[in-house]
Amino acid sequence: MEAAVLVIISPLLTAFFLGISRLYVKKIFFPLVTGSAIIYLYLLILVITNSYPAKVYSIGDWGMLGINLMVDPFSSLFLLIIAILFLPFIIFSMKYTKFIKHDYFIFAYLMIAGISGMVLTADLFNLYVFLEVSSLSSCALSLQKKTDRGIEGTFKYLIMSTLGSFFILLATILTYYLTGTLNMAEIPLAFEDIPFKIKSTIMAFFVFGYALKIGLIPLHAWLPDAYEDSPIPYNVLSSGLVMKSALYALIRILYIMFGIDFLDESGMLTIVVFWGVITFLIAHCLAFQQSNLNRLLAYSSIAQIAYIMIGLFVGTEAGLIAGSFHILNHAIMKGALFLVVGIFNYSLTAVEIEDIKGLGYKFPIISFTFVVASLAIVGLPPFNGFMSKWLIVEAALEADFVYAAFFILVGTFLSLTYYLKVIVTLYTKTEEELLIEEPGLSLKLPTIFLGSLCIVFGIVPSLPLSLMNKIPKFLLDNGEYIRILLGG
Amino acid sequence: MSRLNERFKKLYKIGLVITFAIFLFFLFYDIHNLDSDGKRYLSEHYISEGVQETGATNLVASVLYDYRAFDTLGEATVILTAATILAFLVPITKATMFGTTFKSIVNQTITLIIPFLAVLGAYLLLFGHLSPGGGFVGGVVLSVIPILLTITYSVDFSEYIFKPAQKKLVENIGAIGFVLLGLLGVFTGSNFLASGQAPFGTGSAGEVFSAGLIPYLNLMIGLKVGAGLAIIFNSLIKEK
Amino acid sequence: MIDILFYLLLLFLIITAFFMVFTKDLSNSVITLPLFGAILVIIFVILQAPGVALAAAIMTVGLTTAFFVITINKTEY
Amino acid sequence: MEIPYVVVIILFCLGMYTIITKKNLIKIVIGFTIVESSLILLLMLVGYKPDGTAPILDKGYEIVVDPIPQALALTTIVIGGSVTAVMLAVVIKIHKRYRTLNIDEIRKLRG
Amino acid sequence: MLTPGFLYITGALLLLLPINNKIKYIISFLITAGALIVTFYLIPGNSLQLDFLKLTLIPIKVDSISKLTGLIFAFAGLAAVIYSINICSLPNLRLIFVFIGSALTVVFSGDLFTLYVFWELMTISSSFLIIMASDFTKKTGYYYFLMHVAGSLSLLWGIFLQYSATGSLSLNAIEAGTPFFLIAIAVKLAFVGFHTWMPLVYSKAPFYVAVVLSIYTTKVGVYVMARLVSGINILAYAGLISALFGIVMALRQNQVLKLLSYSIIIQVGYMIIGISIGTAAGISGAMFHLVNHILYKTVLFMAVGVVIYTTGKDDFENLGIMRSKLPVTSIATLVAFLGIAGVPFFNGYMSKSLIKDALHEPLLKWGLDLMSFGTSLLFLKFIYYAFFKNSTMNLAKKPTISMQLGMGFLTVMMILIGIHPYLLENLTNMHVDFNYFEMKHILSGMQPFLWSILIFILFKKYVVKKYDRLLYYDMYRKMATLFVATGYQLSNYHDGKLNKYLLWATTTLIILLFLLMFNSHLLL
Repeated sequence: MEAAVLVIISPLLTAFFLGISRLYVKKIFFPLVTGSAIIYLYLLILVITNSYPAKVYSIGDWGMLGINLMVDPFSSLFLLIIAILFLPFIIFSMKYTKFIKHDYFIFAYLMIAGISGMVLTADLFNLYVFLEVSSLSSCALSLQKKTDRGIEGTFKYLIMSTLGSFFILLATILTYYLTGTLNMAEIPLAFEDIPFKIKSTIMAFFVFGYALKIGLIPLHAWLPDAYEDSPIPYNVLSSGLVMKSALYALIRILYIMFGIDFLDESGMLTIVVFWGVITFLIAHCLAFQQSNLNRLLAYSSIAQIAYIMIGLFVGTEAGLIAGSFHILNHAIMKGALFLVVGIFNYSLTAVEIEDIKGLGYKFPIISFTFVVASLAIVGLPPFNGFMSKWLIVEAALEADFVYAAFFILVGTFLSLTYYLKVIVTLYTKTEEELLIEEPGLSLKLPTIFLGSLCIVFGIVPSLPLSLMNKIPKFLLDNGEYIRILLGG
Repeated sequence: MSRLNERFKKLYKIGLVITFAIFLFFLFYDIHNLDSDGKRYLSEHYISEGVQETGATNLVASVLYDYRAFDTLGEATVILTAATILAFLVPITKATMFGTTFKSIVNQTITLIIPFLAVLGAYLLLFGHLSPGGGFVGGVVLSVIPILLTITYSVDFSEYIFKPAQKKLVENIGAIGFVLLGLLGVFTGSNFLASGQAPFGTGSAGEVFSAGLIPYLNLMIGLKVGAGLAIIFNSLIKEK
Repeated sequence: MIDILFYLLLLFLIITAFFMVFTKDLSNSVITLPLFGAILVIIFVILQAPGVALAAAIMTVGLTTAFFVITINKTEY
Repeated sequence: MEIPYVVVIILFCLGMYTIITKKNLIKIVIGFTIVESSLILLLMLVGYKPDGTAPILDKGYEIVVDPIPQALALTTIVIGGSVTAVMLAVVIKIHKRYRTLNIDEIRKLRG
Repeated sequence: MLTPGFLYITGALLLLLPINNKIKYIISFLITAGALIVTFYLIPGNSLQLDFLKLTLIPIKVDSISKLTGLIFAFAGLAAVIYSINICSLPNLRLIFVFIGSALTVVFSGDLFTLYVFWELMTISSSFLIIMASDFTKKTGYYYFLMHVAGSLSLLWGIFLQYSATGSLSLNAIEAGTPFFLIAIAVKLAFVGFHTWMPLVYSKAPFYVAVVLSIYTTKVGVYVMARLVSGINILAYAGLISALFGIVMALRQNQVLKLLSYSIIIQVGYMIIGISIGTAAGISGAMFHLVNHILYKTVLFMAVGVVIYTTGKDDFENLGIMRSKLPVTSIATLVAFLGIAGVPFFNGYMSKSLIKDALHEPLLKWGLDLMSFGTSLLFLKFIYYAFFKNSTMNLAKKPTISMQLGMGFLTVMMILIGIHPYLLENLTNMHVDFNYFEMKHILSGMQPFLWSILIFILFKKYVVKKYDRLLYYDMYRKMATLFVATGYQLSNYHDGKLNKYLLWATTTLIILLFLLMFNSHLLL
């Protein structure tokens, strides 16, 4: 299982080598980036295919004394998202980035390393460290354009995310204080005889810290600002992976460390489901007001994350599967949408909705991709978003969160209002002569790839669901996870 | 009216913070009453077995570079990220910071101090596994050398002595070296970043060439941190 | 003896922190930062953490303060 | 209840207060430094044992303070320093673009 | 098993290939004719099962009702595609194919999941048909899409309630969530109060789009109503109210297409009444009326389409061109008029008298007569403009042969059904014990028509009149304004002040701590 650690190491090494190549050997830049992306893809597939039964890799061979990496279906879901998004991201960015390329790719690789570290590690403090790696490099990526708005947005992002990190760190320290260990398998064992109030307060810190990074309303305000003037390919990874990785960490901590029983007992499930409903209703209202495409998509991301939260926190097996499926689907759909917006931005520097008027007739295939992805994200059949929303609603009804299920449908309607607004603008003819720089194949291909995945996963949802059906086994019953981690 | 509003806002904020403080107070009070000292089996293991297992007498170093070396890698990456961001933000044009020039006594003293700093840094780096200090501290001390040069002379001089590209190179080499040293464990049939468990031999505790990979890891981290902090500082100075 | 010193240091720590936050002049609060850090370092030494004390001494007291000074220098004219 | 923990609470809340009330960007960054220091102090206190010695075992000692929090503290210090540096760099950039450090005037992004 | 719906969707995929005009014709004809043949040879009782995730789906299940509906859908599809093939562009043709295909699949679907998916696909394809059709229809398409998605989400919620109550997705009887099913169906069949999309869309959209939409959209609603919520007696009165409302509104319109669309509301009222009776006779009457209505309403739409195509406008004045310049169209219009007015020996008569015979309540019977009277009065206005008023219009364009061909098909079918009303029964084995040519029925069928002629002659100046004030009230727009205003207020709070955002965050933290510390399940 060396591949697990290589998944974290190889992007790090690539980033370091890129740092050298930037100063001394500029020629190897292109083969280095693409080559390592392909190798990385291979490694990811290797790890994903071997993810069941779950495996443990002990760094430094220390067993329970040191840090362990663990590959289980839930983490391999995130590796799958990286595998799907990363190569399109690289190919797209190669053409898209008109600014300094080296730094951009260094940060991209660092961010991927941080996220894969977060996803794989089974150690609480290590999680914090990789969280810092990913969020700092994510800030760096959103800073790339160096415009006024970009810098302002990054500053807000930096402040908010650091505040969140401090709360996570506080909770981590307190956990160590209480249990004397940082291993995620030993903490739940030691947690058993800790009084309820202490546990719930620590949980509140964790939830607050990660919710700041996830962007639940009213902790969301930095998110659209950070998206507005950042490079658009980065937004793909940001909404697809950075937000989700914080969500991953939250799920890991709550389900493994505290356990589903405690979540139910403390009312956390009820709180998060209610929070999620509020979040997506407000986010839809706000998204309708936006005239900037990036902001619109950012608010839409907040809303979708809320759906995911509802799915994951209804606390049943079906809910976990549904939420995980929506994580994957949202990454794909939002990726396709952002890439389309990226192409428009690249070709005619369009950022406002008004700017894309009439492009539906100039870029038929790309616009069709946009339509498909936006209908998918709204949740209309026969696209993938519909499948996962169906599963979420079903799970919510099963777990007696009837109001949540009902409002998800209301939210679907609200989200249609603003996506349709964009689509109608896209297909409105205009007399203006547009200055067009023709997007090359390297821009179109990743977009179409993600767009077609929307349809494929909608018609054949059993394809990804075969991986996700094993997730509840490791989350709902933390005993399984603990046994494997301790036994390995 | 707006003044009243401001006053109310301020009171509200203070109220929030005080409520939070009360929460924290109760939390700590509860935790304190819990008496959880009996549970530290991990640290007890480190204390009782750590020296034999890793060969380093400085337990902090053995935790940082052996038991939890992966944390160190991650956190070295954070510095590298910060340094890269700073280097990325600096404009190409050069700017100096302080308008005042120092008297010659300052300059003379600096030249005298620098060798001492170098020796101190090297000591902290190389003896990190035996005494307080280690890669971070040594690296930070080393980074003070270019920083002092910058402060007393100028950015130009400092960058003439230590070229930015070289610093970047050293930083990246440090990071790559750390990873490669980690991979050494994989090549020798053990796991990633193995030093105590790897068949290198831990040596006898207390000697300079002991503790497996720890001194080398220390060295790498030291180079990395030193170069990284120097880059950060110089970039901030050059920022206009 | 060391206990009294320890508590005194804690008191100073809080005082410097409050001074740092509530003083009107920005330079004052930035210059208080190394003082704050230095007290913290001594506390670390008393708490038997020499390695951390060394690191904190250089990072917090030295470099971070320098960063702040540079920032003020760059922004206040 | 030991007094040092109260100090940690006070510092943490003071930092929070600074972050949410102060209008000056540099003050806000100072708030972050204070919060970070309080967390490091908390780590030290967590690891401390009465009458213990530093975890450097060149002679046999009976009681040794916990080395893990110290390792974590080192990591935290370095991460905190890096983040502070990045923040300050961005502050300088903001000042260059907006010619102000008042947080209420830095709001081109809204809606 | 080959199903007509999937045949159409395959056709849409085939049209994606780069093809020239000739192949386009061949493909369209093959697909549409093939679908008709396939539907004809479907055997009632057949079904197909499919496992999808944890659900067991029945994508096709044939019985006599669905076969009848499928047949008329396929037939009208053939006519409509032939009618519009020369006029509409290739992307629109694809969308039409998807639309017709999904409507056919809804008809043959055997479970709620398939029903919902293709119901939604109908909405999507028709909305894009409207949006893409021309530059004037963007807002209309937006409105249509939102309204129909609201309806289908209500259907989805009903399905969820039904699924969690019974654990099965079968189409049989609805036990839970009936109101939501009713809302969904009401939007689809333009029930009064949910009808606002209809006149808007049919008058703004290009005429060939209106033709295609008028065939399927409301009829699918009727079919699903017959399937899911038949036999709720109280709905019969609702249908009556809806129809009377339709008459009043239709009489006050100045545009032909709006008149036609309000008249759909009236005709749908008949079907609602028939279905709500719940007896076999009532339901089969409603289904036969569905068939007849598709035939004559499509012909009317097509005829108006020809007028619009040749003159470019859709005022009543322009209808006069029919008499002088368009012989085929005028014959078709006359036949359709006699059908819709319920004159004996034409097709509308058979189903109207069937429904009337199945009724037992005097109030409803009386209402039905009133509806027939209103309908014929309405179309007398139409006929008056077309044949009795002098007009000096000239042909701008000649109507294409394919348009007339499509219209002719349906006219022939109408005449056949009118002369031999047992044709439909024989076709699908839905036997109703009813003698159409009994004197009693013929008399009662004639009465409203004759009355309406009398009234029309007496009060001609009130009926044939240009109305300045059109009744129009739309509460959905008011609701939308509320939504937008809320969003505007909310977005005003995001004024870019980081302090404020941090304050929000801290408040959230405190609330979270309170909620968790005091274990507040019960609060939420």
